[in-house]
Amino acid sequence: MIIEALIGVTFLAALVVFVAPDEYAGKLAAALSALPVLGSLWMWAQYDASGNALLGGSIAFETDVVWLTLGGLDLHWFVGVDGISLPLVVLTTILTTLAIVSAWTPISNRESQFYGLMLFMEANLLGVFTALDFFAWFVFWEAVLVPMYFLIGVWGGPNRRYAAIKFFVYTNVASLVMFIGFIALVFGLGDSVSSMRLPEIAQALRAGALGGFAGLDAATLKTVAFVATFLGFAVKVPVAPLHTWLPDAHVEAPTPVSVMLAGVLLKMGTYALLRFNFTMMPDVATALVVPIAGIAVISVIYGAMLALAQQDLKRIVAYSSVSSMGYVILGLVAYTTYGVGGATFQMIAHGLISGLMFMAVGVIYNTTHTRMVGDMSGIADRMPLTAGIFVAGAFGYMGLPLMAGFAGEFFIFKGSFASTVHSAMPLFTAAAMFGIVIVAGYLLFAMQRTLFGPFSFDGEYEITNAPTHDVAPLAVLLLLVIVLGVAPDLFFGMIQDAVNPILSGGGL
Amino acid sequence: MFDLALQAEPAATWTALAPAILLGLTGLVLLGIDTIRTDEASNALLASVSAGGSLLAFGTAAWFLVAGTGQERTGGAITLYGDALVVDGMSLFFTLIFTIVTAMVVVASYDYLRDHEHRAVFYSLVLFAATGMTLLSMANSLATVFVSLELASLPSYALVAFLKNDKGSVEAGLKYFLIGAVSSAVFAFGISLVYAVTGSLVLGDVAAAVNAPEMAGVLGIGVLMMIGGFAFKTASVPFHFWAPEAYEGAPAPISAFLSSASKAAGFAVAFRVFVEAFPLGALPAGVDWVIAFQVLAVVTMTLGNFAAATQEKVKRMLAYSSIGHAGYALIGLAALTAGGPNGDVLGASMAHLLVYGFMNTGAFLFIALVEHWGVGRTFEDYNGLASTAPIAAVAMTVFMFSLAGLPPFGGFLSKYALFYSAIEAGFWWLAAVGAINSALSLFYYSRVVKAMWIESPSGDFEIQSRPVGLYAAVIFAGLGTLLLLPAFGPVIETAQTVAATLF
Amino acid sequence: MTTKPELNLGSHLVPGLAAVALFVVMAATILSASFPDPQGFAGDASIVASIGYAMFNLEFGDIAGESFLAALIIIAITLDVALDGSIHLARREGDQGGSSLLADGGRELKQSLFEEDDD
Amino acid sequence: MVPPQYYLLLSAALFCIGLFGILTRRNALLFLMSVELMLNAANINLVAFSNVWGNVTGQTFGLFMMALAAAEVAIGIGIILVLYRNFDDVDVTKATTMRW
Amino acid sequence: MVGIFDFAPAIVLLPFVSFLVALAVGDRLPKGGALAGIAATAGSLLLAAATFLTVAGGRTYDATIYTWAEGIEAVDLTFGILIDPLSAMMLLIVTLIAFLVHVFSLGYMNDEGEVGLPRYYAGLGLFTASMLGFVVADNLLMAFMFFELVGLCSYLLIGFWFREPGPPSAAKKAFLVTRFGDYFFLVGVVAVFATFGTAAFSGSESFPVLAEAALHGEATVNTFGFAPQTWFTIVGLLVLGGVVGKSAQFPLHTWLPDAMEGPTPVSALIHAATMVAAGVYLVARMYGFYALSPDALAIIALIGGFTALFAATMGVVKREIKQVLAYSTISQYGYMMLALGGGGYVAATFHLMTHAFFKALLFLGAGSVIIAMHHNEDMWDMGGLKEKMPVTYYAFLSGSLALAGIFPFSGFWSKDEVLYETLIHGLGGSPVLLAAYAMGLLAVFFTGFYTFRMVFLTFHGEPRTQTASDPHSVRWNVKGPLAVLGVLAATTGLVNMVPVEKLLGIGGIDFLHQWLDMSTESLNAHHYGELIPYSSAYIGGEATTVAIGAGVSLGLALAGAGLAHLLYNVPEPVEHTDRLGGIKTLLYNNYYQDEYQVWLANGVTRPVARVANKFDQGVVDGVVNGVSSVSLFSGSRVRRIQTGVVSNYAVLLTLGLTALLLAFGLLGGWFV
Repeated sequence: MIIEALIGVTFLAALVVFVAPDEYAGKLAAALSALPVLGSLWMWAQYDASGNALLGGSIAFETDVVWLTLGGLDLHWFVGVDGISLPLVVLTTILTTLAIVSAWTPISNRESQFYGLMLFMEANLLGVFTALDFFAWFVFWEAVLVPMYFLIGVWGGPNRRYAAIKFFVYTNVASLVMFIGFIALVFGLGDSVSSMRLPEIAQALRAGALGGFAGLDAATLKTVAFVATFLGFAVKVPVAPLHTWLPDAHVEAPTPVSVMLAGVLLKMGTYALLRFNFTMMPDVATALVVPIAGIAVISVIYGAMLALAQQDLKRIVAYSSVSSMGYVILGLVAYTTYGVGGATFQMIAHGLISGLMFMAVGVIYNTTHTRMVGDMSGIADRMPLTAGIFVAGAFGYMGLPLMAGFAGEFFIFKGSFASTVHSAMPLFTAAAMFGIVIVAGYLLFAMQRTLFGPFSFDGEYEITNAPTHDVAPLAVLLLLVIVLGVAPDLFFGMIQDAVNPILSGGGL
Repeated sequence: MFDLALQAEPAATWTALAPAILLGLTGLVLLGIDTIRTDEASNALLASVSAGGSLLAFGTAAWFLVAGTGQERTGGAITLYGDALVVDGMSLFFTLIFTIVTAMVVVASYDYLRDHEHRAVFYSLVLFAATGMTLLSMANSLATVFVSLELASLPSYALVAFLKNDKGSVEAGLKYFLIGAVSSAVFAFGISLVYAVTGSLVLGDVAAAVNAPEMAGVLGIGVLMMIGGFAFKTASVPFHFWAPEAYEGAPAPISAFLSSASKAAGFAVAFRVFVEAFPLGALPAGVDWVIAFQVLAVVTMTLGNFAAATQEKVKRMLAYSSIGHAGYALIGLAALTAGGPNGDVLGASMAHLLVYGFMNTGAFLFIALVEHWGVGRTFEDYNGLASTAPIAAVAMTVFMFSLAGLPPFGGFLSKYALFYSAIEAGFWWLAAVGAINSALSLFYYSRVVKAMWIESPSGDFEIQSRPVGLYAAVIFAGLGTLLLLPAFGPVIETAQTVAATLF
Repeated sequence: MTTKPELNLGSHLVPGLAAVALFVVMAATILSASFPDPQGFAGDASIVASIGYAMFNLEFGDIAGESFLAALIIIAITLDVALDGSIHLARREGDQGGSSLLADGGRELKQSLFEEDDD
Repeated sequence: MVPPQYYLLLSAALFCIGLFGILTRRNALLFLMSVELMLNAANINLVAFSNVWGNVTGQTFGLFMMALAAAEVAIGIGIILVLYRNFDDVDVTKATTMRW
Repeated sequence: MVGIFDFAPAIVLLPFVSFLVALAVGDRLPKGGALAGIAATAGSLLLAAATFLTVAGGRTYDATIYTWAEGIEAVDLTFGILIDPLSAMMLLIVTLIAFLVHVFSLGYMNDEGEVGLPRYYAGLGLFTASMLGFVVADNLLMAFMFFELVGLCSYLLIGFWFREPGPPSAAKKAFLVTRFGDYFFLVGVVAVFATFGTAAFSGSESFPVLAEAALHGEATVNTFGFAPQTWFTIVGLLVLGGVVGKSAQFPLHTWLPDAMEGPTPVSALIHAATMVAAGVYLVARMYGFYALSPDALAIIALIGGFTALFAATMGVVKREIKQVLAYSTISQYGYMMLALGGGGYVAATFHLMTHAFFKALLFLGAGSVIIAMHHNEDMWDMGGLKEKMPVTYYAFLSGSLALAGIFPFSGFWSKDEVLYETLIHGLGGSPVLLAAYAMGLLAVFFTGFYTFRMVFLTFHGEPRTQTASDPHSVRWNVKGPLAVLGVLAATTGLVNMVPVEKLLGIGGIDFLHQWLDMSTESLNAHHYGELIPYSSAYIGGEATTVAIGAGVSLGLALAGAGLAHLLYNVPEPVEHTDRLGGIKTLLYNNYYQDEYQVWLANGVTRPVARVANKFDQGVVDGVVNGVSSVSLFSGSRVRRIQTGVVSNYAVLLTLGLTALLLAFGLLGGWFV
């Protein structure tokens, strides 16, 4: 019941904050959001399950009741966590709290609505990561978009309307494609499944119970469904060339929202890819390894090249997310412990680091009211602490060892280089790895021009040290990034444990 | 001798008509009140009588549905008056839709009509129209179908044109009436052709005589013309032309009423007529009406959604979206197959209409609220409404997202059930077209949300009042839309069970 | 001052071609169908009486017919409602509903009918 | 006896004449009259096939149809009246404030 | 058993603690955290010395101390400590120099009133810790991780004066260029894991041992479809990418001269003992692997020889004292690479050690000069400092003699051995080595020239500016380290007097050979000697070859020094660079190496990025926006059907119905 409690408390908190007076909303939201943090940490401490939730492993904190019956396929309220989802739950709760604190400065109108929506989004995110019934999962999956739409649309920058609606429609269309693909798959399974529970579907699919549907034979159906779901999730990840909603959304979104968007929402895409495509249809994934790995490499390099061309700090970080997510795809398709496990770990790592970077950009923006690289220089002179954390975060992004990003990336590289799914995997890996050079290039250039050099700033704002509550979330994130970088086993153990059952289907 | 025939029915049976009778009586009572009170009758009294009557009818229908009246477990459908009427699960289910929509509409009208005369006429016409719809869902003979159709339609024409001094309302009434008249003529001609081929009007007898290959062509014309009549009622292509104008011009509660209840009534009768009178297995070649519905469904949902995407006025956008939703609901007929999971398909369509009844009524009632405030009609006029009326704006947001089929609202599940059942029946492409249209619809629905929440108000306007009735109705509809997500289980199960008995 | 409707041919008739097309399709269908021979009614049967019995769902008619009792009740209400609605619409706000219209012998209506039709 | 086809052809012709009127006439009252024609086309069928099938169902229904036509006209006239009051015209094509 | 090895982690952790202390409370400590750093490095030095002595007692140590990532059904990724003679020696060098640099910084930074001292000492502490971590690493992954941390620290310290435009740019360049090399290194690490399933340096399951076994067909490893020999060469070259970057070998040397923007003590640390040394140390660490691949060795030798010569030529025209030293660093590391490629494992290690001392000395000496010159680094503004700062002068001279390779200073011994090993192996049938040898030999001349040009311009002659005639005085904290290093630079060559041994037949004075032979079986010099694919040949006997080699190189060094003496050891030296003509421009511009790399970054990559951005905005996003525009457009068309004229509706309705009837009639056969 802890999961229900977690989600329920968060929903309640959202309601309470929504009707609270604007003056107290921020503090109240932060305090209330500490509850899910504690809950998720307790879950982490108490976690005792093993194996993959979808493939017959034991499921922690499980609840499974029938919700409604529809045409032979029951819909269940079925939640639980395994080693893949629990880290993401922890990430979600922590990042939300930090994002809420980081919103105190920039958000100055309609606060109660803002914080209410943040909490509402958190609740749905928790649902996404814990739901084990396709339907319940999909409800949460879609419900995340709604608060995000408002958060960008109401509190965003000048072009927020365009960005919000683009995000909203784009990701919804993607969800639809995915939904159709997956439902077709479920129909193809026919009587071999009796509900929409993901474990049941996954096991049936892996057992080869798929039949034909809609005039397609089983093999074609599986491929079509794989492609449809892949495309659907790829938009959320996002994978080039389906990424164009992301920079717009990030640039317009206020900092805390960018943090959530990059930190958690993108992970929904990769999480779903792992849960659905790579867990359920390893044979198709391995058959399509060349296009998938190719897309991953393109995302990495192309995203990094785009980041290199940007002048807006937020756009830089946004495009670099495309790049980082490319690694995840590469790791997933590798079908090795380190590849898939590393991809999962990278989700956490990137969540923390991109959150850190967006927050750091946000703190600078709060003071300077500009994010353009050319508009300022030598900021480190006036905001040494922020600049220091920015530098640390940037190096984290570049994959500095003993920070979480390196762990994730190295695991992925190690796993995908050694992958046996295709003889060209080492080449793909080596190509993708070149991203670590480009990422260093654009981040170092950006830092050199904004943070360092002689101080100059044209705006009328006075550049001083940021308030403590702006810097504190940064520091916490940095600490987490380092802790996870030094001791990845805090999560990596349970991740591997959950990932290993998936691998048996790879390399077929 | 007279009484003999009447008493041939068991005393208890005619009570199955109670919902319809209650509605009709309420209408008469309203007229009575109007007659007794020569001065303008109290708005509150009229509204509460109307709401009471429709809620009573709702309660009765719900009780019947739960108690199993007219359903298999209590001995099957109850037929009355020589098979002219039938009370079964489906009619009761649809009665639920009509009555609850009616209740919301009359409650909302309490505020809407505050400054108007002749309220009693308004309320009574609504109630009579609801009576006609209820009877429509029970009609088991083409004669009853036609008469009930007129009973539902004629008050609607008058209601649309109710604001006699408003050009929009009159124009809407005119167009509605003219297209309606043509459509009913077409429908009547269709009935006459069916009679020409089969020699009977009772649905069951028609079905028995329908397999006459040498007259297949004539029957085909008849069937297609009847489809035309239903298409008019449900605002489907190509008989949809009245809908945008009628919904736009009519008083907003009436738009809600028409686009929710009246549309559902059209579906109710179409379901029964086509399933009962023209069973798929027994038709001669060349009269495959399912294909016609498939074409209409695809064209209707596509046209409705595309046209809605570029509207400037919210109400007109909703009107087109209502056409789009007619297209979705048509899947209920378009995905039928001989021997397929027809109960599921039809039931899903019914469940969608129920959910639609809440969310669409709510949306139009929100517009009524906005019209009551005199804010304006275009998207721009809605700018910043959320800051002045957050509660209502939340409700409207729920309606919009639910109409678009987004979780976590009822509209998502009902659409899902609909598409799911279509796929189940093998019509995955219908579901795909529907799903694509759904995705497109998100764009224009979110424009409303965007205007309310994201845009800043263009000018200062004060909201003078918080009309109780409108608020109550809007919030009720919002809660209904929301609660139909977790409570969708019983709804869909009931719908599919009662639909299955038709086959 | 009698005015006769005059035959007015012109481009405004073009839409009527749709009706012609419909007729062509219907005629083609009808002509290619075959019908049973008419059974007719027995010579001594009272059609009017049968109709009357059918309206009240009584089984006494010579000629078979379906029950129209329900339709009869419904149509009663329908006519009632139509009256209700039309009176509401026809009533002029502020004076004794529609009496002036009735009092002028329909002149106003006629005027509007035929003068406007010429253009 | 007259073959049933002829009745059908007659009624179809009547129906289409009514429709023709609707399509070409812009006067609301003529519109109404045309609708009456179409309804009566249906009546021809009903009566004729009442004879063909040897039951009174068609004829009875024909009576109902007439009643309904009257009810429809009642409402129709009412609407045309308010149309005239608002647009000073009974031309159905004049009322085009709402479109697209 | 608690032995000294149990304290080995403390060698790494002590400086790390000083980093934390300086970072956290440095601004509240006296001297801005310097004392913490000095204490920590002193502690590390003592521990390193103790460790060294223990190793001298014949013990080695290899233990996993931390499992970074525990693989489930996969390999564990661990941190371990490998203490063998090589790492023990390196520990001693690094801790010693770090300690001296810390002390020196008191004079260079504190006494000069710099701000941001906590940041400085934190950086130094982390730098030291990272390098020590790298040195003790027992596997390639751990080595890589600390290698990267070293890169980070260099970034932080080179960019220490971030308020000026130069240092941040130089720091960025240093990190970026070395990152480019590290990319290959990382691919190499991953490839090693994929090939061998382990990245351990030592033990029977280490990857060099496995590779050797695989070559002999005694073990099977995943070679990705290549012949083992080819694959090992590829992997070796990939790792070499990191080495080339960090050790500033051609073509990734360009960052190093720019890195002179950092504080001079940092330069000393980077060049002598940490970052640049890391590359060479890495090759030495996994020499057992490289030794298996003749092609890799040949490439290493060529790179080394070429870099030695190439950098030395650039050094001859520089005006700033630190620039000269920078190019000399590149050149000297080229020698080490040459030695490694030429099969001279001990020689490379030897040169690494001597170079550490004399280069640290030279940098600290230069730092002392710079203090004296009020941070003016241009040698043409100096002159005549010999009298004003004798301690600095003599120490600097000691270092210069070592650098130039003048007998009997340390550099002579090590450089001689490098060249000797290359020569005999080249004579043994490897023309590539001979070519590399020739380049290395030629570089000796240039080394002698630029070293003494620097000495003469700085210290000799007359003061050429006001500052030079009245230099700032330096204190004990500057002189102390100089003195220590001066002695070491002069004497450390004595630990490995191979020529003496060979010529005079005195056995047992090749202490370094013996030292490095003490390592475990797969890591000792003897084993490497067997592995290398070279055979030796001599010019008329071993002693003769030694004598000829030493004589030639000493002669060249003296010739270079003598030329410098002629040209610059005059009271009023003038610039002779104009005599070089066009070559001068070429040399001043460092053979346009920077230009082409900057062009690659700014002239190629950025435009490509901009094009990608245009493509993204225009095409990729254009498609997205296009879809929505087309939808909206068709929507606006569709709604035009609704004309508002009810007659038109009737027409459309009729047409629709007719069309439906017609279609059904045709399909259903109604008309037949």
